Amino acid sequence: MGTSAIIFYTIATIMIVFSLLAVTSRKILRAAVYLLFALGGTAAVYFMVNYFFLAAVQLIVYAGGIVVLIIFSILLTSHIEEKMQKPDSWKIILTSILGLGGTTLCLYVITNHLFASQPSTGVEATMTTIGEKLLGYREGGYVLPFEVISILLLAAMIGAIVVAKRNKPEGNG
Amino acid sequence: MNILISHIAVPVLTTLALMFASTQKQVRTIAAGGMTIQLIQSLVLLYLFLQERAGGNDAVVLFKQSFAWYPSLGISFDLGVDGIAVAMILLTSIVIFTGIFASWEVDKLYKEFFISLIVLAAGVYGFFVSLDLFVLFLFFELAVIPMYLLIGIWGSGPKEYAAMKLTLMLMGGSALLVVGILGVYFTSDVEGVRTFNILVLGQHHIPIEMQRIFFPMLFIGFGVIGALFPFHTWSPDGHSSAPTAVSMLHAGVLMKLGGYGCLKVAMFLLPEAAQEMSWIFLILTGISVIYGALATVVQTDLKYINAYSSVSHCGLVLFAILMLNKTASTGAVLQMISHGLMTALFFALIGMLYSRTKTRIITEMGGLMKVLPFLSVCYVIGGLASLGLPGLSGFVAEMTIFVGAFEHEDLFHRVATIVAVSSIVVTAVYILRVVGLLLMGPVRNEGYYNFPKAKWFEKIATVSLIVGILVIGLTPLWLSDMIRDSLGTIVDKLVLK
Amino acid sequence: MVEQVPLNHALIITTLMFFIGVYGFLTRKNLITMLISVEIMLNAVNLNFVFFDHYLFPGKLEGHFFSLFIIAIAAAEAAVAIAIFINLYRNIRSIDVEQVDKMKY
Amino acid sequence: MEFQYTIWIVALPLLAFLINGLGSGKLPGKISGWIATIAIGISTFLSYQTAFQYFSSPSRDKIIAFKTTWLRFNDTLHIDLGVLLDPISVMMLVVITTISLMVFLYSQGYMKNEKGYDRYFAFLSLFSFSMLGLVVATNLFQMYMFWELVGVSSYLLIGFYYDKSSAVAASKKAFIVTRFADLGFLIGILMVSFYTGTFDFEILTNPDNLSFSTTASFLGLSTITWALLLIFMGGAGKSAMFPLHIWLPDAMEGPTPVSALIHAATMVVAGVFLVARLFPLYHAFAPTALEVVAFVGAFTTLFAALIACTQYDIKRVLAFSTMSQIGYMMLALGVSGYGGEEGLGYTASLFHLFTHAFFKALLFLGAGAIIHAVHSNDIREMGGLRKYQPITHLLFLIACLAIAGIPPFSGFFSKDEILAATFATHPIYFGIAVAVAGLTAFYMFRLYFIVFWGKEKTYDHTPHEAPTIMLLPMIVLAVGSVLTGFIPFGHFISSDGQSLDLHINWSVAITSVAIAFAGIVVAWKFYKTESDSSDKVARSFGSVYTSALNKFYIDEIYILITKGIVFRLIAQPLAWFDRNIIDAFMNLLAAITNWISSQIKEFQSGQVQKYAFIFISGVLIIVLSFIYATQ
Amino acid sequence: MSLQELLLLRHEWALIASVLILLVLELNFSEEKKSNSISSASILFAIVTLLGFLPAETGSTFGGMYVTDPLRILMKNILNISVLVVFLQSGAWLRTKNNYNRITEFYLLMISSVIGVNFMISAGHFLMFYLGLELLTIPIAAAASYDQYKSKSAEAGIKLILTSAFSSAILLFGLSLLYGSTGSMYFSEMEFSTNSLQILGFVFFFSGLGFKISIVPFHLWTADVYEGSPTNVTSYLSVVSKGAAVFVLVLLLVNLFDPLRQVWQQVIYGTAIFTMTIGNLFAIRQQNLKRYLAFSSIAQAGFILLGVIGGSALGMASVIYFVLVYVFSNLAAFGVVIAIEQSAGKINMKDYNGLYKTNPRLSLAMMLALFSLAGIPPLAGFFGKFFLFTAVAESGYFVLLLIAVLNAVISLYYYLLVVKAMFINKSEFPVPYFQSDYPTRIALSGCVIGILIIGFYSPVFEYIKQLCLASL
Repeated sequence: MGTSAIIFYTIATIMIVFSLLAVTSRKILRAAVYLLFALGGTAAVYFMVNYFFLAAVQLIVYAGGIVVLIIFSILLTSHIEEKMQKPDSWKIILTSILGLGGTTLCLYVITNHLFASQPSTGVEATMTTIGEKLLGYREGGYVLPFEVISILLLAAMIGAIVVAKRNKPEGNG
Repeated sequence: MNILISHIAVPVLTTLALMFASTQKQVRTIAAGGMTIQLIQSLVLLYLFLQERAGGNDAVVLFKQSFAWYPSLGISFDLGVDGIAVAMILLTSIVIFTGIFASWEVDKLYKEFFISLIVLAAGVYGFFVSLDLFVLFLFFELAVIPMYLLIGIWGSGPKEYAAMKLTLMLMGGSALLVVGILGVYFTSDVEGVRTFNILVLGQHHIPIEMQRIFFPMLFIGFGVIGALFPFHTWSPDGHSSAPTAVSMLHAGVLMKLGGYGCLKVAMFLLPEAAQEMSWIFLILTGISVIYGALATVVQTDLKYINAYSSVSHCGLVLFAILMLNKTASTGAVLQMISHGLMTALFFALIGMLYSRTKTRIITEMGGLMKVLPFLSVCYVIGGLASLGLPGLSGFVAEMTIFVGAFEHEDLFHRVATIVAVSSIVVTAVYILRVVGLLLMGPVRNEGYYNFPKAKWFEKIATVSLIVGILVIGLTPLWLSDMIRDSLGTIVDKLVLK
Repeated sequence: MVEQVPLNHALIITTLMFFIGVYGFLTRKNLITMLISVEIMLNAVNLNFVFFDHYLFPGKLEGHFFSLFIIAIAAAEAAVAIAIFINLYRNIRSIDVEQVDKMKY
Repeated sequence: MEFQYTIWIVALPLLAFLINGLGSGKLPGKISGWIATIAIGISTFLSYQTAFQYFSSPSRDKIIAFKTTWLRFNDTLHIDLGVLLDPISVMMLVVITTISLMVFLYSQGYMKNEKGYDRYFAFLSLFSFSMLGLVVATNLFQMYMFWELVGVSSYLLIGFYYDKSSAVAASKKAFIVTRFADLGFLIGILMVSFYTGTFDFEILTNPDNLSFSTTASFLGLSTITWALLLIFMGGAGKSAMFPLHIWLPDAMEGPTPVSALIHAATMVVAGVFLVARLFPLYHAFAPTALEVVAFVGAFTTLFAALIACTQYDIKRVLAFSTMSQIGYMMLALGVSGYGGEEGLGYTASLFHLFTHAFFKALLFLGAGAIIHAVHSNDIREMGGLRKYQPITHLLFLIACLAIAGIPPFSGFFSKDEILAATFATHPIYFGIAVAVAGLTAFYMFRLYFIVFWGKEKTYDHTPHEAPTIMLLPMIVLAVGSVLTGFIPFGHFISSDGQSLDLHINWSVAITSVAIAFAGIVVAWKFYKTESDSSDKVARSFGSVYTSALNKFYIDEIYILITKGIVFRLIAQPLAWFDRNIIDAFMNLLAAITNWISSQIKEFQSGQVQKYAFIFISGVLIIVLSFIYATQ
Repeated sequence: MSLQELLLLRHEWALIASVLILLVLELNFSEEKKSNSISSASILFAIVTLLGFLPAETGSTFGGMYVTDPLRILMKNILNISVLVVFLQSGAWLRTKNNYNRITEFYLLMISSVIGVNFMISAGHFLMFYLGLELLTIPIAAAASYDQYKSKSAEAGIKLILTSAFSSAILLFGLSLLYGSTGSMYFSEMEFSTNSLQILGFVFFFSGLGFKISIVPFHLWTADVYEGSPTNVTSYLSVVSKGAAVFVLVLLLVNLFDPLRQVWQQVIYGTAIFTMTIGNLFAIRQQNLKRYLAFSSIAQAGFILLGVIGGSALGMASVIYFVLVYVFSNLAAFGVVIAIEQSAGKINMKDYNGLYKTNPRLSLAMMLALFSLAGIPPLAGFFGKFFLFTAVAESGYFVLLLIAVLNAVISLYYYLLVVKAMFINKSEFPVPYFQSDYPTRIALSGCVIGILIIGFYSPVFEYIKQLCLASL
């Protein structure tokens, strides 16, 4: 087992553990922090496969954006000290069964599948390539999605503002 | 314009005109006028039809007209009538004509009432003139659905329940029809072209395994509206809650769609299965006949009496159709017409009596003959027709059925016929029971003497129906021959094996 | 990495992560923690895309870009979701998912 | 076609019916009576003309005077309407028109003050029309049609006093009982037509033309026997044969002239006519059926005679007497053979039918005159009427003598032939017939003595003689009752169309006359003056008497069967079943749907997590099912 | 990249342009004239809709990421019309005090969502599809919680955003697997064979789309979100969002997933039965009309699946045709519900008692709409349903057909309940007479006319069928 493998498995373990913690921790702020670690782990994996740009985006958008957003909203809506109630145990049991079953099923299918590898075309995920692809309009170019996502972000922005902003309180419920 | 198209157009135009009418008088005039025109053109149609036939035109259907509608699906607006359809159209015209007069005094939402009624009639006409299964089915449902409003809004008693039950059961039947129709459409082996045209489909063979699946669907689908046991229970509730004209039209015409459909769609398109399975349905219809009659004997509500007796009489229609021969089928059509007229007469009279006595329970009435002689005599005539008195239409129809059914080579069929024949006694029992309790005997109530006599529109309604009953009862030959000639294509397929 | 870690192992990790997210989504009572769970699920998907891209179809970068866009969308989604949470919080003073059941049956 | 005018015999009463029926209540005065009477008068004249013309030619062939196809079932089976003339139909034409004319005339007096005068004559004309149509029927189905019409007119006339509950009940009963019998008739027709392929009398009554390919049998009897038995059932219903007789006594609720016409002289003999009409068929194919006819006839004649001895309602006595006499006719038909002397029973039966029509109509009209005078039907309220109604008395006596079979009145001749016919074939039937002859004499004279002699009762109004318009028909009928016996009947009517000389069988005649006299004497002893001797005798018979008085409880049995079994045990449960099982089943489907709907509402719990749970479970289940399926 | 190629995206450009124009206009409207954007948005969108009907080039561009053909243009046009109707019906609601300051935003959100719809339909690449799907959903989630002071509205938003995030995560997981097994996300390059992984991926993907269409068991959000959202948004969700998802489903199944036909036919077979039945069973017991229409739309989705299952040209055509009919019927029904909600604030079935007495026209429109949904002739719904049934029968699934027709009967029951309330039941306090604003009336009459004539005017169906044949 090579170094990268060891690193990978370590990161993987970290991801899984922190993910688990994120969905089980009864302190809500901690959950957010655990999420941050899990996301960070992911970014590390991206680094390992040389997708630096993606890793950067992961860190900036996810860790820097979403998690901050989440923490911000937690602060707005919850008492940080308060421990969350434990979910009903039947819920945990049922969900665990479902989750385990689902995992088993998916893994059964995935691991039994023979993935066909395609020969590499040798394109490196350098910033230039990424930039060209992102703005390319031929096959393999992503300018159109890029365009669309800008609209999406605009719409999301408007939506978030409209929903969250209160004009004169009416008090008529 | 083709006379068949105008048969659909006149009701449609009448409804349109009604939408712009405002006063009750206008509404009545338009409705009555429209339906009078309709009646006249139905008579013209009959005349033209007989002329054509006399002139040697022996095409299966006459006055054919075809407009492509959904060519890619093989749906076209195909019109054409044979003798059976002509007879049924005439029946419809008479019943709707009299129905208008029988509901002359409707004063609640009268405009909507007449519109719904005429829409219903339009559906019926469309059903009878179409040769395309899709169009036929369209008109079938079109005829069924106004019933809901007609019963629900203008009905009496537990009307919402009755209307809902009737609509759902009939639609349940038509649900089976969809399956059956599509089954026929896809399994008929027409060279590469799919079509809904009945005549074309009739020329092609459908594999017997498929027939076995779709025949019961089509037969029961149509049978529900023809009050096939055990799917008849909508009929007592529906009829008893419906307003007069609706009961008339429904029992008089709409229930006939069932028999007509069974004959011209189910039996015609799926003859082998019809032969194989006829015994099952024969038992059911046999039960209908006897069971309906027996159940009538103990009813006390006039409308229930008529509803159950309709179950019995309409059972006889399906019974006759299942005998798979020309004579019995002729009888079936005759019975449809005869029962249509009779039952319309009954419901009209029940409505008229009810408007005076405010009750329909026969044990609460009595001696009406003395105070309402005209209506009572009409009732007696209706009753006599119903129990099959010679000279009235019921006799012609029933005897044709019995003779035809007894022609059957198979002993089972003949035994079944004997069982069905015995209904004539039970019929006599309940008819006489009603006549005895309701019309005869001492006058129950002094107040009865203040009843208004029969009004002119009531007379028009009843007399037209009685004239129909008498004409068929006295001179049945032309009608019977007309129907008989048209049955050739259908019955020949059934007999060949 | 390709030579040292088999694809299946990588996929086992993402699948596990995905179902951990599912588990979280189904059990957490707080709306925000549910959102966190969704992010974990999306993260697993991203990893999946990247792994497939890297292991099987290197160079076309389709998985890479897909992940990129998913991240962006996740951000947008989170923003709107949080806006709605706050709106809800203002209305019912709670973001407990079990109290979001005024409409049922 | 020289007989074409015969269609008018049938058509004229129909016209009268239409005029009176449509104009009911609008016709001025009593004109409707005259319209009807004139119509039937012309018919009568034409009937006599026909009879004269027909019988004056030596041939007794069947003549189709008129025929038109009315309804076609298939190429071979069709209902024709037409006029068939042969000896029996011509004879019936004469009988029916004559009696009708008399009754029409009589009714003008009898019904003068009744409401519904127009209606009465309309119905009466309808009846005459139907009856005439029945006898001239060219085929079984035409006969059945008119048979039904006859039944309906009878129903209408019995229920003439429709505001009287008893009349309504009686009319209903009459119709339903005969309808039940007609069911047999109809099935019989269906069976016959199935085997023979025709309804036509011309073919059916010529058995040589028929060949059956069937050997089918049922319960040991061939199907054709069953068919003919069923047809006889129809006849038995109309002719009030046991056990289908129960309607006849009740039918006396109708106006008395109606009873005279329908329930004594014409309609009730339709059954006899039917059997006579199909006699060749019966004889050739179903001797067993004929035996049944004979048995039923014999039983009914005795049975009815016994009951007649005990009744107190004048019209009921006559009604049971009618039953008894028709039983005679049936008996004679039943024992008859075919052709020559063998066919004596056939001739005798129709001969008795002929003579009976006159004297029974006379009896009824006489009874009508009496009822008209005393306003009661109960003979216990009558007595000594000979003083008040001398002419009626005389006429009634003639009729009584005629029915009792005292020579030289007509009844003697016809009854003698019947007795002779039974004597030659079945000694037991002969014994019964003789006994009935005695009983007949007894009960008729019982009636006669009680009414006209006996002790005078106090009457509300003094009884008076009937008006001329009523007496005149009675006189005509009395003349008929006296004279018709001398007609050489066998020359006109016989089973095979060959002329048959009727001789009086003196040994039989003497026996019967002696028995009849004995009956008269007993009646005279008992009833000439009021005494309790009759009661004593009655008591000595004990339960037999009580049973006879109660008409052997047949009515009660019927009520048990109809009300108790058919109504309560079949119809009511069926109606209940329909509402509570079948209908409830349809409602149950709806209820189940609703129930399921409310049961599964928990799925829509409002909990997002449960939704998601179901979502992901759904996905996994679908996948799992595929994985499972592909393994 | 030529101009011509860019013009292929005409629908999208027009929409994006209208977003920008609205933004600019918004800035120029004074505080008092905010409501002007209602009319300007409606007019703008009407223009966009009309533009869509101009003859257009077809083809694909952006390296196959964007595909357009006459069928897709037709779908977009159908949806554009529905959106226009929704816009016309929204005026009254937007003019209420609470929304006065956020009118333009509403239109912006809606139009963004429509842009998503358009890209989703025209997607030639799963990324485009996914982006379209999200663009469709996210603004609508915001719009669902537009009624800020109603906790139900917030609840609806929560339920929508959470479940849709969850479902899109699942969908993405499925897509990632499909990507792994085919090596591409371009539709034109993906090759399928029925192996377990692809089945797994497909089912995950299908669930995401099924979520949008409200296929059982992915439907549970529907009723709650429909009930809580502002009725105009509900109407949009039930018509546009669902319609778009159906269109995409048809396009993808028939073309892209054709090799997996065996699989998806079975999936749809099962889910169709459940969808129809469960939708009906729940609809029976609803009192709140929005909820009622939600379950009705679930049942309708089940019927739609009947057409999809055939996977033939006839099936496709029947689905598209049915959606067209459904659009008109449902929008008419919602139009009435909106009108009454705005004027009387009533939304329960019993509030409709005696409506015919006071508001005959509205009642008639409602009746026609419901009858059309129930498939009663001569309304368009009858034709739509019959053609769907024809498509099922064509594939030989007669048992499924039987279940479907029986469900149609059950559905008739609850549609009649509302008819009964309006026409038969009596009420002491019926909704008083009122007249809605012109746009609403125009929209409603348009829908009713559509319901009345589409069925009779057969070229509509024939045209669709022809396009479907060409697209196979």
